[in-house]
Amino acid sequence: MMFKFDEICELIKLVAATGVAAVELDHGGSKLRIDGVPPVVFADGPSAAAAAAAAPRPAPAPAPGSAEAQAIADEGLHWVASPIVGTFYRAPNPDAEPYVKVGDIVHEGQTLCIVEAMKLMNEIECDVAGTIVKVLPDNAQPVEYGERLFAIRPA
Amino acid sequence: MMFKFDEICELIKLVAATGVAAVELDHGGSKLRIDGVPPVVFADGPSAAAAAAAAPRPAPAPAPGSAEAQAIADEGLHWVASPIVGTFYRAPNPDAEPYVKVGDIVHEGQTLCIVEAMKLMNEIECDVAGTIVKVLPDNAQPVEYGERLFAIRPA
Amino acid sequence: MFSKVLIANRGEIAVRIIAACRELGIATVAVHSEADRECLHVKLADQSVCIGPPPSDASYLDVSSVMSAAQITGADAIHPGYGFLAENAHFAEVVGECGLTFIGPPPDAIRLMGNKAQARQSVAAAEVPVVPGSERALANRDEAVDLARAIGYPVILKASAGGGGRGMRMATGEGELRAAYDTARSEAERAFGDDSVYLEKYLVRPRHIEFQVLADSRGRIIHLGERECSIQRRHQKIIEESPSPALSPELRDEMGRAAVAAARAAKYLNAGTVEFLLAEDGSYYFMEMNTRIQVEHPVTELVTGVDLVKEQLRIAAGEPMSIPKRRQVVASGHAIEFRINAEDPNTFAPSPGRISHLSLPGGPGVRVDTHLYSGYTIPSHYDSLMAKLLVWGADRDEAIVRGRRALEMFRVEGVKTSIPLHLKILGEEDFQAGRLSTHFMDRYAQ
Amino acid sequence: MFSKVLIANRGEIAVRIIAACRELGIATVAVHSEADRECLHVKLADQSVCIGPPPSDASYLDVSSVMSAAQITGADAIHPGYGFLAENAHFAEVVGECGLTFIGPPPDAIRLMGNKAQARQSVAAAEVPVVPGSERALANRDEAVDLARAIGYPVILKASAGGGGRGMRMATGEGELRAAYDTARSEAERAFGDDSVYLEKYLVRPRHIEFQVLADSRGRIIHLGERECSIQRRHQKIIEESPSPALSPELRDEMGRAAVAAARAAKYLNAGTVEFLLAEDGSYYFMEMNTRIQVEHPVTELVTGVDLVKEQLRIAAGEPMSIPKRRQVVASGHAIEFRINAEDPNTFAPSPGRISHLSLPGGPGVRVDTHLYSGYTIPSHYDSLMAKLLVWGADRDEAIVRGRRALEMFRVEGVKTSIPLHLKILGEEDFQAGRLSTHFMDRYAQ
Repeated sequence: MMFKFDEICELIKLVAATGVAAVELDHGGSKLRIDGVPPVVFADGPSAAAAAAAAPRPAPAPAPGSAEAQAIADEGLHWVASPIVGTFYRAPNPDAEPYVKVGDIVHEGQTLCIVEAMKLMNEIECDVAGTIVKVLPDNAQPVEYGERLFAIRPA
Repeated sequence: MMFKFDEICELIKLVAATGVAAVELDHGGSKLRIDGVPPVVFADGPSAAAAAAAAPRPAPAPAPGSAEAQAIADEGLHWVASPIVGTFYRAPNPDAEPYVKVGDIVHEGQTLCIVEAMKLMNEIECDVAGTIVKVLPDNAQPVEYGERLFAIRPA
Repeated sequence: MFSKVLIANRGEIAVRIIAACRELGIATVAVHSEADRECLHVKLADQSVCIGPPPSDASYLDVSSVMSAAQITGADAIHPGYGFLAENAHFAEVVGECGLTFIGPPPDAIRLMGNKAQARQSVAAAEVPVVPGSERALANRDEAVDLARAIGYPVILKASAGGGGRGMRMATGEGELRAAYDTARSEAERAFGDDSVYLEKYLVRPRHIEFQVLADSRGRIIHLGERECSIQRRHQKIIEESPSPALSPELRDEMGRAAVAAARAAKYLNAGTVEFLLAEDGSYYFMEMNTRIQVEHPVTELVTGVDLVKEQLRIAAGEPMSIPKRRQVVASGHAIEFRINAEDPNTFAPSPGRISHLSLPGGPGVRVDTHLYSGYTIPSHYDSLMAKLLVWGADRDEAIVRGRRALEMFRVEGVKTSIPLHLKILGEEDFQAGRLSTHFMDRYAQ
Repeated sequence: MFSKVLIANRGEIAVRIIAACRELGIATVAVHSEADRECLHVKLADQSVCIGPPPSDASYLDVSSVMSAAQITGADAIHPGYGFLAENAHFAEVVGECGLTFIGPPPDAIRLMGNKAQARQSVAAAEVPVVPGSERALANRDEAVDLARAIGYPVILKASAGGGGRGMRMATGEGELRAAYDTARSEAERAFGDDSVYLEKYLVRPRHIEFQVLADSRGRIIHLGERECSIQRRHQKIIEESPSPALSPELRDEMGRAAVAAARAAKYLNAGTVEFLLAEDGSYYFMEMNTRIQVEHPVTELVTGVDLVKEQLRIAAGEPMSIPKRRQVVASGHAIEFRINAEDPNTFAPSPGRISHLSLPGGPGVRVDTHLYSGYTIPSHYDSLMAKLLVWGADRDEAIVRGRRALEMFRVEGVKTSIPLHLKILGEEDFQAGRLSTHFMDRYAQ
C-alpha cells in the first residue's frame, strides 16, 4: 500500500480540519480518495432542500432573509457589501438626490452611499467600474456587517 | 483484504467522527469505500436528509461485535438466528457429540442446538435444507434475541 | 449494595436508572427490543441484551426473556422502571424465586394495591378517607336516596359493569336523584346488559394530588410532600408540580400522614405514590396507590434534593434510606414538569420519526430527562414520551416564567411535539393563578 | 425593566443571558462575527446582527460595531457577559454616553479594580487583608531582611519589572534571604534590564477562594458565599466548587464581610467577585476583584437558588435585588462545575471542529450551560470552552459521584474534550479529600 494505516487516518483528519472538498490520489495502480466534510445547511422553511443544493457560500454572503440577493445571485455580478454595521443612506441628506441609481455607470472610488454608525457618516466607495444593476437595502434601513448593498455589472 | 478488520472499524469511526463525506481506496485489486454520515439539514418541513438517513436495516441484524458474522455476510447464505435470549449449547449434554458441525448436510426441522433460558432447554430447529458453513457462538456462550447462530448454504 | 442491576425498561427512565446506578458504583445491563438498538439507554449501559422483536409483549413485557437476560449477564437485581413489568406482581415473584432482587415493593403489596376494591378496603381500615358511596349495587331507589342523604349531594350513579362515562348520572338533590335512578339503570342495561348501578359522592372540580412515600426495611415510612397532577387528558398526566397551590401546611401534613398510613396498611416497602382526589371544600379521598417509581418523580427530587431512584436501590439492598432521621424533609422552592411527547399538539396524534435537530435548554433551574439525541429515530412501538422538561424556581411565579423560556429554548426538529401545547397552557390565566382541576384540559377538547 | 437587551458576547454565556432576559420578558439582540452565524445564541435571540469578520478585535471587541448594532436594533441596554468588553471601562462609558444602560458596575469601579495597585490600596484602606510586602522596590538587602522579619517567613523576592516566574526567589529564613537577594537582582537585571526587586509574603500552598457579591442602587451589598477555584492551570480555572472544603462557618463569615467591604470601598454596583488567596494557616489575602459575571457563577446559583444574571438585570434597571432582606442567603448542598473545553485532555491543545454526535447528561442535580448542538462546528477563533457541566449534591461526596456519572454520560464526538482530564482529577485522592491548592495541577505538568 502506498500509505500506512496511520497516514490515511492523518489524511482524513486533515481533510476534515481544513475543510477542503476532496483529495484524490492515483499512484502505481493504487487509488485513494477522501471527500471533505459537507457544508451544514440551516433553513427555517420548506426551502431547506433547495438551500442544501446551493452549497458553497459566496463571500460576502447575502444577508439572511435578503431574498432578492439570492434571486439575482450567480450572474457574474460584483457585490458591494457594507464594511460596518449602521444605517444605510442613499443620499448625503434627505433632500438630495441619491448618489447612484440603477443603470448608472460608476467608477472605482466613486461614493455609492453612506452608512451611518455612531453618528458618523461613512461614505462607501465603489471598488469596481461598471453599471449599477440593483440597490438592495431601502433608504434609511439598518444594515449589518457584510450585508450586500449594490449589485454591479463590471465594465 | 489489505486492511485488518480492526483497522477498517477504526477507519469507519474516523470517517464518522471527522464528518468527511467519503473515503475510497483501491489497491491491488482490493477496494474499500466508506461513505460518511449524511449531512444534517435543519428544516421544519419534511427534508431530504431525513429520507437519506433512513437507511434500511437488514433483519435479523448481526449481533453487535460479532465480527465473523460481518465478515462472511452477503454471500447468499441463510442465517439461523436465536429466537430467544439464553445460553447456547451445541450438544444435548456435555458428554454428547454436537448436534451439527461445519460441513454437515442438514434438513428442515433438524435440531441444530439448544438455547437454555430459565432452565428450559429449547431445541432450535433448522428452517432450511443445506450445508452448515459456520457455527457462530462458542459452546455455552450467552446469546441474545436475533443473534446469528449458524450460517447455512441452502441446497 | 448490588454489583449489577438489569434495567427492564427503555428510554428516559432507563437512562435515569443508569444514572442512579452509576452514582452508587453499580454496573448496569440494558435490555432492548430490535427497534431500540440505537436507543440511548443501550449506548449508556455497561452491557446490553436484545430480548425480542419490537412489539412490547414479545420483548419488554416478556418475563422469560427479561429473566434470561438477567441470568446470562449475572445481574443480581432488576429495576422495572414504570410501565411494562413494574406493577406485575407475578414478575416480582419470579425475580425473587430466581434469587434476584426486585427493586420495588413486595409482590403482596403490588397485588393488594392493584386490586381497587381491596386497596380501598385496606386504606379505609387505616382511617384514610375513601370516596363515600355504596360500593355494591343498589337494591332500589330508596336505598340510593338514603345513602345520598348520608354522604351529601352532589352524588353520581355509575353502572356496576360500566366504564367510559356511559350509564353515569349526576344528581344535586333528591328529586333529581329519584329521576336519574331509572335513567341510569336503563342506560346501564342498554350499554352493558346489566342494569345494576352504584352511588358515589360526586366531586365537582377535584384536583389530583399525590404523595410520594418511601418505606425502608427498618420500618421507617416517610412522605416527601405532594405533587399536583391535575393537568391531565384522558387520565394521561401532562403537567405536574410541587408544591400544590391548593394545599395549606396543615392540609399537607394531614394528607401526608394519610399517605403514610395507606402505605403502612399495605406493608409497603420502597418508593410508592398515594393518589388522592382533593375536593373544592378541602376534603380529600384516596384514589389508588402506584407501587413503582413514577414518571413525575423528578418534581419531588427538585424541591427536596432527594434522589429517589438511589433511595430505591438502597432500600432494595436492605439499607436504610439515606435521609437523616432528625432532618424533616423540607421542600424548597417550586418545581414543574412538562411531559414532552412526540405528538401533534392539537390532535394528540403520535408523531414518531427521526430527530433531525435537537438543542436542549440549560441554565439555572432546568433539568431535562431524556433519551433523545440528534439523529435518533423515535420508534412507533412505544409511548410517545420523548423528554421530561423540569424547571425549578424560588417560587411558583419564577417556575412558570422559567418553564416558558425553557420550552421556548427546547428546539426539536423532525417530529411534532407537545411543546406548543405546554406554552398554551402556561398562557392560561387559570394555570397562572393555580386554579386547577382534573377538568382543566376540557377546554381543549376537540 | 428594559424592553430590549443587546448581548455583546457569544457562545454559552450569550445563551445564558438570553435565558435570563426571556424570564424577565425582555427581547434580546445577538451580535455575531461571520464565523458565528450558526452559533446557538444567534438562533435563540429574537434578533441578530453580524458585526464583523471572525477575529475578535474586528467584531466582538469593536466598540463602534457593537454600539451601532445596539442603535439600529433599538436596544436600551447592553450585557457584556465575561471576557471581550466586559471589563472595559471605556466601553461602559460609551454605552452610558449613548443613552443606553451598561449591565455591570459603573466605569469608575471597573477602572479602579482594573488597576492592581490602586485596587490593593483601596481595599487595604477598608481593612481587607492584602498580601504583606514592600510594594515598592527594595533599597538594599537590610531593608529586605527587616521587612521579612516583620511579615514572617517564608517570603518571596520578585522582579519589579518582571513576570512569568523569572527573577523570583523564595526564602524560608534570613540566611537564605540574604543569599537570594543578590541572585534575584542579577536575574532581574539579566531578564528585564532592571535589577529592582520587591518582597512579598510567600504563600506555600494557597487556595483560590472567591466570594460572589451583589450590590444594588439602594446601597445594599451582600455576599452569596464562596467558590473554591484552586484547580487551575496557568491561571485558567478548570473546576470550581461551593462551598469550599476549607472554610469554617466563622472564616466564611469573616471573608464574606471582607468581600463586602472591598466592594463597598469601590462604590460597587451589580454582580462582582472578590478573589482571595487562602493560606494553609487560615490567613487570607485580597487578590483582585472581577467586575463582571463570571464563568463559574452557576456554582453559586446551584447552592443558593439565586439567578445571578436576572439579579444583574434588575440591579441595572434600578430595581432592588430580589433577595428578601430578612432572609439570609443560605447555601444548601454542594455544587461543582467542570469546564468542558474542546481541547486535548493531555496536551491542552485546542481541538476545534465539527460536533458529529452529542448527548448531554440529565437527571437529578445536573445542569449544562452550553451552546453546542450536534452538527455545530466549533470555530478556531475563540476560546475553547464548549460547555459547563454543573452538578449539585446533598453533600460534597454526592456531588463528586454525580460529577463522575455526568461526565461519563456526556458524549461528544468530533472533537477532543477535557472530559477525560476531569475524570482523572475526580479520581485523585487529594481531590476527593478536598486537599486542594493552586498547585494541584502541577502533578499533570508535562
